Parts: sequence; structure tokens; C-alpha cells
Amino acid sequence: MGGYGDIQLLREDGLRLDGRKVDEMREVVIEAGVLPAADGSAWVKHGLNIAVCAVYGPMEAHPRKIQRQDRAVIDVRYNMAPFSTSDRIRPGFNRRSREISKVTAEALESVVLVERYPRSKIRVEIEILAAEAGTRCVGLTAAAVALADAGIPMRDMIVGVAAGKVEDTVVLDLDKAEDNYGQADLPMGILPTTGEIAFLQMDGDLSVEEYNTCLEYNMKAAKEIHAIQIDALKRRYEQKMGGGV
Amino acid sequence: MGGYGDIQLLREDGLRLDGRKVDEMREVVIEAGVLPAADGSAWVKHGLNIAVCAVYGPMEAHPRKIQRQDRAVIDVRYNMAPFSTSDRIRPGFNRRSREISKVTAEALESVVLVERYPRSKIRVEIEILAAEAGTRCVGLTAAAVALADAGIPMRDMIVGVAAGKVEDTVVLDLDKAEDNYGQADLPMGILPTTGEIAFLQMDGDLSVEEYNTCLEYNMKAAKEIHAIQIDALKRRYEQKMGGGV
Amino acid sequence: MGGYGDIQLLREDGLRLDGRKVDEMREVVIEAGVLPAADGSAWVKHGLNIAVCAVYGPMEAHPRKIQRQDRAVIDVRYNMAPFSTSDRIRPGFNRRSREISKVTAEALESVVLVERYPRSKIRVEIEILAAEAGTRCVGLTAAAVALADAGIPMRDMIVGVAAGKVEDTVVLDLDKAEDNYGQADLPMGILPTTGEIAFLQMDGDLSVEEYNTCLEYNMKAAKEIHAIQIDALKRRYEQKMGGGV
Amino acid sequence: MVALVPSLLRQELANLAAQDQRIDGRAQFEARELTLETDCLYNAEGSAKVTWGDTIIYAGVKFEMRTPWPDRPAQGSLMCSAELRPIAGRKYEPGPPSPESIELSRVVDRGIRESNCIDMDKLCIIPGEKVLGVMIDIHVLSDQGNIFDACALGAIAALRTAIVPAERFDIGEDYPLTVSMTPTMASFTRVGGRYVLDANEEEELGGDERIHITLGDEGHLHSLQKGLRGTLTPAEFAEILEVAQSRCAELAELVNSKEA
Amino acid sequence: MVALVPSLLRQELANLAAQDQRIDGRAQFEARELTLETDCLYNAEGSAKVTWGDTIIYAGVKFEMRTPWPDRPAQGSLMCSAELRPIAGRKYEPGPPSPESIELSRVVDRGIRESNCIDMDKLCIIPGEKVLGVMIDIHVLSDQGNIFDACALGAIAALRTAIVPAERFDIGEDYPLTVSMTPTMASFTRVGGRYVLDANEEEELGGDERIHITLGDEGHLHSLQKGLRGTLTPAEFAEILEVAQSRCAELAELVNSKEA
Amino acid sequence: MVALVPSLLRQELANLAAQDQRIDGRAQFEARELTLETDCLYNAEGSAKVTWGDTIIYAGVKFEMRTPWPDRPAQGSLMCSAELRPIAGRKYEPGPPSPESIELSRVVDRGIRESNCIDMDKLCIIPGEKVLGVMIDIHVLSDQGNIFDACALGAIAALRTAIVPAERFDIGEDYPLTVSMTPTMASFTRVGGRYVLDANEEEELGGDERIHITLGDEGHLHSLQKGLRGTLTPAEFAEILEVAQSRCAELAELVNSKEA
Repeated sequence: MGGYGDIQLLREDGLRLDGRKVDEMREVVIEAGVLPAADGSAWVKHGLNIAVCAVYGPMEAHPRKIQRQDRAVIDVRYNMAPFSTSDRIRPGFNRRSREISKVTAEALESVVLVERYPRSKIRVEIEILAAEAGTRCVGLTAAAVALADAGIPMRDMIVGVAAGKVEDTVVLDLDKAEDNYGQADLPMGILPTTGEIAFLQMDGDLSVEEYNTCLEYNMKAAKEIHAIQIDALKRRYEQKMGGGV
Repeated sequence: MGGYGDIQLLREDGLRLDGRKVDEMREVVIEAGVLPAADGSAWVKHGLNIAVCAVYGPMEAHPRKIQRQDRAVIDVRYNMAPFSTSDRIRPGFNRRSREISKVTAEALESVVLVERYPRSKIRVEIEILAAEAGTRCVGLTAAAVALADAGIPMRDMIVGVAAGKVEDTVVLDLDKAEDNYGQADLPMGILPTTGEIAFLQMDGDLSVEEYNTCLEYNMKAAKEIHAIQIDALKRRYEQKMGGGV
Repeated sequence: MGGYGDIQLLREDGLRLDGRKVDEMREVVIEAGVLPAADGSAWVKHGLNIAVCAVYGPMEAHPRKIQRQDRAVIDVRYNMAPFSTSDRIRPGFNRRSREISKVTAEALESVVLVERYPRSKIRVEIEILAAEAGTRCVGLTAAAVALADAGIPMRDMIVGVAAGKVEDTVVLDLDKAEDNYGQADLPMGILPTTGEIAFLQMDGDLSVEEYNTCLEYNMKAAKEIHAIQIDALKRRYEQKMGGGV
Repeated sequence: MVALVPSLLRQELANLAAQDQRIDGRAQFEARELTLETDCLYNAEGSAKVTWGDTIIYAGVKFEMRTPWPDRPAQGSLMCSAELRPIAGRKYEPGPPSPESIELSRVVDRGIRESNCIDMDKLCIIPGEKVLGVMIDIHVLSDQGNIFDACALGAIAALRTAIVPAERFDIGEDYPLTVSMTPTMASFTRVGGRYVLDANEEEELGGDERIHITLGDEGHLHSLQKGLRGTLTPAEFAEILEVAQSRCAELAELVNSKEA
Repeated sequence: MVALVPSLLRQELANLAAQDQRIDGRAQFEARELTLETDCLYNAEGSAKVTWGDTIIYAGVKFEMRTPWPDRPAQGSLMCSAELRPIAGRKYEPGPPSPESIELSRVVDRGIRESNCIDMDKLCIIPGEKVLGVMIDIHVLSDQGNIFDACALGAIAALRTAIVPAERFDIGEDYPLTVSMTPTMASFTRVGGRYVLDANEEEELGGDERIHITLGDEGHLHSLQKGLRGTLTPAEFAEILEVAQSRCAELAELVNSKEA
Repeated sequence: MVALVPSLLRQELANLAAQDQRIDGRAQFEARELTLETDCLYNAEGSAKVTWGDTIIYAGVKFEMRTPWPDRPAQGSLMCSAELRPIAGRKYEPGPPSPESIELSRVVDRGIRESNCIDMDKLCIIPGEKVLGVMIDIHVLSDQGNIFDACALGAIAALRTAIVPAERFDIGEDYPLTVSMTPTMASFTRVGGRYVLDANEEEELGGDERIHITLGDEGHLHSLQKGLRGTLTPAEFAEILEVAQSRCAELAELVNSKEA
């Protein structure tokens, strides 16, 4: 986190620069089944972020050495498109993307019933087309929908959400300015039905009390986004059944 | 193409700076069987360009995943030596070389009777030792001779030739200045017996009429270079039979 | 070698800047069995150099193509830690390290009874934690002890030593200043029992006579370091047997 | 088995071609439906989404301020790069750029570059010190055939609707990039022995060589490329070049309709 | 067989956990013995060796003089990088940085960076021209469990004992680097169904997800990370956070005892 | 089978050695015929082709104008690099530089560099600003044994005939590079238990360790290298060093005969 400087992020009336309340999230729009080449896919717009996710598989895991005898491996690639950020990102190896891919894969392996597909691989391709803070959470939300769209059995959905701290105040779902000039960010991957945490990162500075408020906000938002996920999957199901577009 | 500026490329008498007519190609010298370590090889001097090509194989294709059940794959590496150009070229990955290697391989697969060697690989190594415009064509001409020298059956030879446009005039076989300051370049890989086109690229600006003139010049040059190819192979054959050098 | 300039490396009394005689080596301290995760290991402090070596194996050699039907391969990685030198070294590919790894592996293959382990691999990991001239020799000394600690059978030990030339005088075991401003360096890997040479490099400028003096100094030092190697292995053996730390 | 299925497909495609038919019912030189959206990506200075049958690609333009190349001190630069990441289809694998993605990038790049639609001199801010670099990145999200034409279309559409972010670079007010021409691409694939326009994924799987033709405003050729195993005759080329002339004109009109 | 042994181990670990026991006899939240040495590497400007049970790591600090990033002309930089080279254990292989080593590097780096223990403004020598870069490199020599905590400890200890080599850079006399806080890490692994502190190698092999908690001087959270497959409940997190509070305070005290 | 054929070859080579014979009829310290051509490559500022038995290599020299290293502001640089590309033989594979090609490059480089035949101070154009970099690239086209000696010979021959392209760099008229010495290499391979000079490809395949000796004008040693598995005794080295003395003098004479 950048730490806070001269930038004022909370208005006199207690609202945030974009008019949101401290525990209010940005608008989230989800569509399932958007990529014809994929076995399952999703498109998520969260604020100005856009993430697209394709799922391929289960398929034979190769090279052989990545195979697990007792379960499927989930092979996640989180990637930011070169044009997704203010300064162009050079394609290629990127340590941040590798780390996010790893912990995202591990979070998804916590909900997918991987034991059903021994020795196989499920490819999850997350592409960030536009980034406005919180892309790892948006990607996680998209991945869960794409897996469901592909018919991969899961014991729960996952929702990616983040709370954080700006001007010593805990707020839900940091936008770009809040992310740049804020004091802490706590992204989580939450199982909306059980409230378990499958993805957890945090950086910045939080007291234990502030952590608890962040957690509360994240849990609340997870339920809201979950409803939008379910709605997208329902529309997709109806479309498939009804033979619509 | 650089587009034309203040450089004059055609003389008052209609000839080119090096005295050639518009439809006249540079001198071409070919020798076959020049590399003792290779199964087949060729050396081509075309103007000041020098290309050397070695062919190894047919051999087992590995790794396994590149194997084709029904035919041989042709694995071409076109490479410019570091000292082949005015500014030294750094060795290593190079997008231009990769593209030329790909389309060259596809052109050669169009004439080699690849069906005779299922699951195998034929390695074609093209090294440009000196570059003076038109190296992809010179490499193609060399590769065809090296394949023949290796005894690989082909349904026809291939000749690499290029025509282009300078000062709004179509000319055959651009040299370095013409390539740098010209308006278009149309390199082709031509089967000299059938007149089919196995290799085709073009950049710059050509009207349909100009394209047709380029094509006509290329076809004419292909026959001339083909004769030089055949002559080199004959000399090589006689040398082998006669036990010469 | 840097060649000698204005730096005076020999004192009026004929001793070297650090008080050593021309044929005197730096202090060498060796401990065996220092890394719990490894099958064998050694720690060598030679002057201010510190090298640590781990041995893993013999184990199955993979990928398959590195396997040798009739013997084990020794897979050496010599690496300098980023903080081991005055200017930080960037991690990653490094031509100097690759070359030293290759010739070190070949030297070790000359003493290890590799025929006893067909199709297998012995991993030798040499890490230089602090560098003060002569690290390839220190690494070789450490590798021999680590192989012995791992119980790998060898026909002799190897000792890494170097002599060189400063101010037209042959000296044993160049330190940092002598390495930077000296005229020649002759690192050798010597079998202390037989006097055979398993590792040999040299750069700089040496007459044949100077070479012979270097050789004599190296042979003498090899015996001294060998005694320290043996002593470390004995202590390690006693520790294992006595169960002491 | 991998070899078997394509051979059955090849047979089927040959049978259809013999009856002047295609596997999805189109005529020989009929393209699939397509939609072009522009200005669809936050953070990109120009953007386009192309939905071309079941093929989907995005293109985004970014500018950067940089020092000019020593041998061209008063010229900016243009670079077009297409990524074929594993999202695009089951057959794509992670790793360094494949020959296929390099070819795609370079063929699309040449079509735009060689048309001279961007005046490199106008991208110079301070000669010898500061010039603008224009980067067009293309991202294939779903490959169901003929990504070349879709990428070329997205690239020129993103470019023609790009806004130079002059304020961000402290060089005045933002302004639309000047693009003087609309080069577009028409690609032909030999399927069942004859060339068809805009092959779909099955036709590509069971087809042979491809010819990529990029034409500019007056029907001039700016880029040609033959890809894959196979040959063509001059007469065959003449025929498809004529088809390309009318097809490219249509596509250019579509792009031009998107401008502000 | 690779799958079998871990499953037997998992069973054994579950049995032990059911009796509130651990495989090496420790209590649930008891750490292994550790020793911390500092100033132990010639050529490093700050250094530490951590022997943590049978896990051994070295950390070394180097400074470099460099030009500042254009967007932060008056700030130096800090980078923490952990290498998991093949020396660390039988399972490690040569090659480019693995996801595991990238995660380790980044989690340790964040803990130190986000505590703001280094004032980046104080690393500026000449604004816009020269700033100091601080590089902490961590080298794992023997991985026998819980390298995260060992690396985090070694990194902050090396940093807190580092001397800025000002003479070498011609900017005055050498002086100790100012480090205003002592962030330390406590890691928990789910073993036999419950979290334990400081898992050893067998517990990691037969365990599930890990939680890495970095706390600063006042018990504030500076970095969290969940790694590996598995989930945790908020209540479980609350319990281990409390353990982490006292554990990190102990570790910070150890580090602080090493300073000049 | 791969292991079998070499073992038969080894037996054959041992039998021949016992009778003081070699597989191609040469004496123990007899080299193959060689030809050296210089000035044979358009665009290279110095060039050489070496045909050494059936081994063929090219060397080319290029100059570049560059900024000096900060710690050597008034010195140019020399770099010698040998590529072992797949054209060189059936056993060579594409990919990043192999350990073999790195060793070849570095051994040839050291022989030339350590002889101090190039005065780095004379490559300085403007101290602290502009110096010349000399790059010798060596390209092995056909490896039929002893590429080390062939590459070393080509490198020094290309260097000794190089013309500094001063006009291209706007620093006056072109002039020949000053090279004050002619270091050359003699390599020995243990075949059938004894060392032979200039092993051919079969002898390398069925032989053991190689010793590479680079000597300068007065028979001084400038570079030594032992490669591959095997050991040698000091007495063996003394014997081959004597052979190297006369061999290197011959090679140096050949190089010197090529100069303008």
C-alpha cells in the first residue's frame, strides 16, 4: 500500500470520493458462457475492472510429472492484458502474476471436488482486460462462475472480495485511488455458503480490530456477489435450455 | 519498406545504380556438398549474400509430440550470423528469424515427399553468413539444393526470388539500397517446373498491375536460378562418382 | 588477470601484503555434515571465501536423455550467492558459473567410481556464500568432502588449489588484491595421493619455468589441504558414531 | 487417432467442395457474421472487440513516451503484437511465443505498418529526445477460425478510434490519433482443394495452406503471406485477389463507420 | 507409491493430533529451537544465519547506488528475494524461479516492506539522480520445514544489522542503516486437522494449508498469506492470530538483541 | 546401442595406440591439413574461414561504438563468442547455449584476451563517453573434430586482418586494428590411453579428456583448460606442452602470413 499522503479519500459527509458508503461495494455484472471455444467461461465487470475466464477440462494432465494419483490439479493462469493498466504491461514472465496464479489455484482446489478426476488437469485461464484495483478478487469470482459453467462439481462457490483501510477508516472494496493511497488491503476468497476462507492475502497496516471490521465487510459483500454469480448461471442455464442466442 | 526519399535508385539511362536492367538479377553462384558433417549441404552466393545450408535426416522425430503419423516434419532454422549485417546481430531469440523459419519450412514441406517418412524429422539449417537484401530467398534456394544433395525425394525444386518496386518502377531482385529505400518487396518461392508458388510474402505498396509485373519477373528469374541449381548438383554428382576433390 | 599496474603486492621484506610467504596458503577450515537435508555436505572457509556443498544421490537420472548406460553422471551446480561479492550478483543464468560447473563435474567424475551406479545421477550443489578469490578451488575442495560424507566411493580425494604470478613472482593461493592486480592464475584440482591433475585452468601469462614453480607450490598445498579434509571427515565420523552434536 | 479424425474430416470437406458446398452452409466466398465494438476497455487509449462467428478478439492501443531510435531521431514508432494465450482454445499452451503467434503478430503488423496509415513524423514530440510509441496489443479470447482477419480488423479499428493521452504526458490536450488509411485483411484457406474465404475452425483443421491479403484504400496490396503446407498457382491467386478487393472494401467501411 | 506414503503419514498425523500430540513431541503451538547469528558473511553489508531446527538459511544485504524511478525521484528502494536453489533439498530442482520460491520471496518482502520499517526518503542521496537500493537476498541451504519464518527472521536480522557502505559510494562515512521496526512472521500449518505452529518437514508433507502472519511492533498485521489447498474459518484465524502475537514478540526481541 | 558402439571404438583406438598408430594413419603429434582464408565475408570488418580436415569454421569481427564501463572509463572491450548451432553436426541441438559452447567461447576468449594482444586503452575514443567494442563471433559449420584449435585460429586471424570502420563511426579514416601478438591453441585428447594432437571426430568420440593450451609469441602460456572426464600427470603435461610449443609457432606463422 502506498500509505496516505495529501490525497483526501473520504469526503466531509463521510462518503467516499465516488459517493459510496464505507461498506458499499462497486457495481458487479456477471455473464456466464461468453467464450465459444471454452468448456466453461465467465465475464465479470466489477467497477471498471473486467476479467474474462475460460475453463478447459478435465483433461489428461501432462507433462506426467504434474499428475496427482488421487486428484485433479487445477492449473491457473492469471494474466493482465498489456492494455489493461495505465502504463502498458510487457507480456511475459511476471512474478506478481505467478504468485496470484498459485494462490488462486490453491483456493479453487479447496472447493472443486478434485478427487473425482484423478490424474487429470483442469485449466483455468483468467485474463484481466481492464484493471481498476482488486483484479485478483475479480478473477477469482470469474473463475468460480466459469468452473460452474463448465459443469465441474464444487462443494461451494468462491467469491473474491477485498476490504481495506483509507485515512484510518475501514472501507469495503477499494477503488484505484483508494488502493494507491490507502493504508491496507485484505483480499479474501470466501465460500459464500459456509463462510470459510479459501483465499487470503493482506498487506499494509491493520490492527486486530480493523482486521475484524474488514472481515465483517468482506463476508457481507460475499453474499451480495454470490447472488449475482447465481443469477448469471441461471440465465446461462435458461439460455442453453431455451436455445436462445 | 522504407519508402522512397531523396535517394535516387534509377539512373538517367534507365539502368539501376549497379548497372543492372530492371528485370536483371544479381549473379548467383551455387555449390552443393560443401559441409562434410551434414547429410546434404549447399553454399549459395547471390549478389553479396552468402547462405550455407545443411540438411540432417530423415531421422526419428523427437520430442514425440512433434511427430506426425503420416509424414515427416521439416524443421527449419533460418539464422543470421552475428557478423552478417552492418550492425552486429545479437545471437538468440529473434522474431523475424522465427517467422522466416516457419514459412520456409512450410514451403519446403510443399515439395518434399514427406509422406515417405512418417514419424520422422528432416532438419534444415540455414545460416546467413553475409546479408545484402533478399536473404530469405537465398536461404530457400540453398535449402532446395541441400535437400537434393541429401537425396531427399522432392516433386520439384524450389527457387527463392524477389521482385519489388523502386521509384514507382518494378525491378527484379532488390539489392541493399533498393531494399532500404524502395517501395515494395515481393519474395516468392517458386517451383520452377510447374510455376506453382510455395512461398509468398510481400510488404510495401503495390497495385494489382505492379504485382503482375513482379510475378512475371520472378517467374523468369526462377528459371535462371533453377539452371544454376541443377548445374551445381550435377557437378556434385560427378565429383562423388569421379572421386574428385 | 588484470595485469599489474601501480599496486604493490609484495613488500620490501619479500612477504605479501597480508604477511604470507610466497609459498604460503591462506587458512583453511573445513566441516563435514553441516546440512541436515542433504545426503552429504561440507562447509569450507578458505581465507575469507566460504563455500557450502550439498550432495544428493545417487538417484535415478532424469530426464532420461542425460542417463548413461554404463555409469552415473555427476550434475554439478556452482553458484555464487548474490551477496557473496562486492557488487551484488543478479541471480540467474551466468556463463562463468556454467563453465565452472562443467569442468568441476568432469573433475569429480574422474575420481568418483561412477561405474558403480549406471543410469543414475549424483547431484553436487556448490554455493559460494563469500568470495575472496579462488572460489572454484574452494568449491572443489568442499565437493570432495561432501561426496565422501555422502558415502560415495572415490578412488582418491580432490583438492582445489591455485598458484599464480604477481609482480613477476610466483605465489601460492592468490587473495583478492593479488587476483585483481596479478599476472596469472593457475587453479588445479589435484588428487592428493597420486598427484594426478583432474581440474586444470589457467589464464594470464606464465613462462614454462613459472608454470613449473606454480605446479610445485600447488602440489605442496594440496597435501596440506588434504590433511584438513581428512580431519574434518574423521570428526564427522566420530560425531555420527558418538552421537554428539 | 489424432491422424484419423482429420483424415475423415478432410474427406468430408472434399465431398462438400465437389458440390460447391461448405460445412456450415456458406458459399465459397461468403464470410461469417461479425460485430465490431470500439471504445470498450477502461485504460486502453483505443480499443475494439471483434466477434467474428464464434471467434472473439480484443485489441487495445497504448501510447508511451520514449526516446527515439538513434537512426530515426524525429520519428515515433508503431508496434502491433498479438498474443495467443492459452485462453484462446484447447490446443493453445502456455510458454514463450509460438511460431504461430509470431507469424500472426507480424502479418497483422506489416499490413498496418506498410500501408503508411500512421505518419511516424507526426509522433515526434521533441526531435532526438521524445517521441510517441504506439502499441497495439491484440488478445485472442476464443479461436474458432480465421483469427488473422479478426485481429487485423480489431487492430485497425482500435487504432482509428485511439485518443493520444497528451495530458498524461504533459504535452497539451488529448487529441485523436491521425490515421490516414484503413488497411484490412482477407484470408483464404484451401479446403477440399479450393480456396474459401474466412474458414471456420473445422475448415482450418481439415484444410491446407492459407493466403493472407492486406489491402489499403485504393485496393493496393500492402502485405501478403502464405502460411502452412501447400502451393498455389498464379491464376488461383488472381481469383482470390479479386474477392479480397471487395471484401476489404466492406471491412474498411465498417471500421470507418465507428469513428467519432 | 508417491501417493501412498503421504497417505500413511497423514493418518499417523491425524492420530497424533487426536491425542493433542505432534510427531516430534512438541506442543501444538511450540516452536523448534533456533539460533540466530549476524554479521557472518564477508562482502555482505548485513548478514544473518538462522538455524531453525534442521532448517538453515542465510540472508545477506547489499546496497547499490542507482537512479531513482521517474515517478519517485526522491525515494530509494527495497527488494527482498529468496532463492530456493537445489541445494535446499532433494525435492528442489534447477530452473527458473518456481511458484514456491516466488511466493516465499514476495511474502517475506511484503512483511518487511509494508511495516514501513525502512524510510524510503532517507535512501535518497541526490533527488532525481542518486538513491540507494537495498537488496536482501535469502538463501535456503537446508529445508526441513517452515522456511517462511526462518527466511523472514534472517531477512529482518540482516537488515537491522546492515551498515551502509557510504565510503565505497563516496558519500561520507559508513553508517548503520536506520530500521524503525522489527516485523516477524509466524506460520501455521493444518496438520491432522488442526493448526500447529512451526511445522517440521514431515508435518508439511502430510499437512494441508499454511497461514503466514507477519506482525509489527505493536502487534499490527502487515502481511497475511494463505498457501496450499484448504480453507480456514474466521474463528480458527482468530485463534492462531493470538498465538502469533506472542510468538512474533519473542522473535522480535531476539532480533533486537543482536544489534550493535 | 549408443553405449556399445563407443565401447567397440574405444577398443579399436586402444589397439591402434598400442602399435603407435592412429585411426586415420597420422602420427601421434601430427595435425590434419588445414587451409586459412581471410577477408571472406561481406559486412564483417575482419573475417576468416578455417578448413581443418573436415572441420569448417568461420570467424567474423564487428566493431561497435559504445559507452565505457563505469570502472574502466578509458578502455574499450573485447569479446569472443563461439556459437555451436545445429548446423555444426547431427549431435547439436537448438536451444540456449550449451555448456559445451560456453566452454568453447570462454577458452578461445581467454587465450586471446590474456595474451594482451589488444591494447584496450587504444580502443578509447573519448574517455568516459565513447569506446570501441571488438566482437569476434565464431560460427562452426561442420564439426569433425578439434573445433577448439580451428576456432582459436579463425578468431586470431580475423582479428589480425580487421579494419576499424572509423568512417562509419565518424572518427576519421578506416585503419587496420593493431594486434601485437598471435596467440594460438594446440589441443590434445587422450585416445587409447595416450595423448594425440588434433583428434578427429572418431578419436573424440572414443577418447577421454582434452587439454587445450594457448601459447603466445614467446611460447608463454596464456590459457589452459582441461575438459571432460579423466586426469593427467604433470609428466604427461610437460610432454604435450613441448609439442604445443612448436605447433603453436607454426600456426602463428600461418596467421601472420595472411596480413596485409
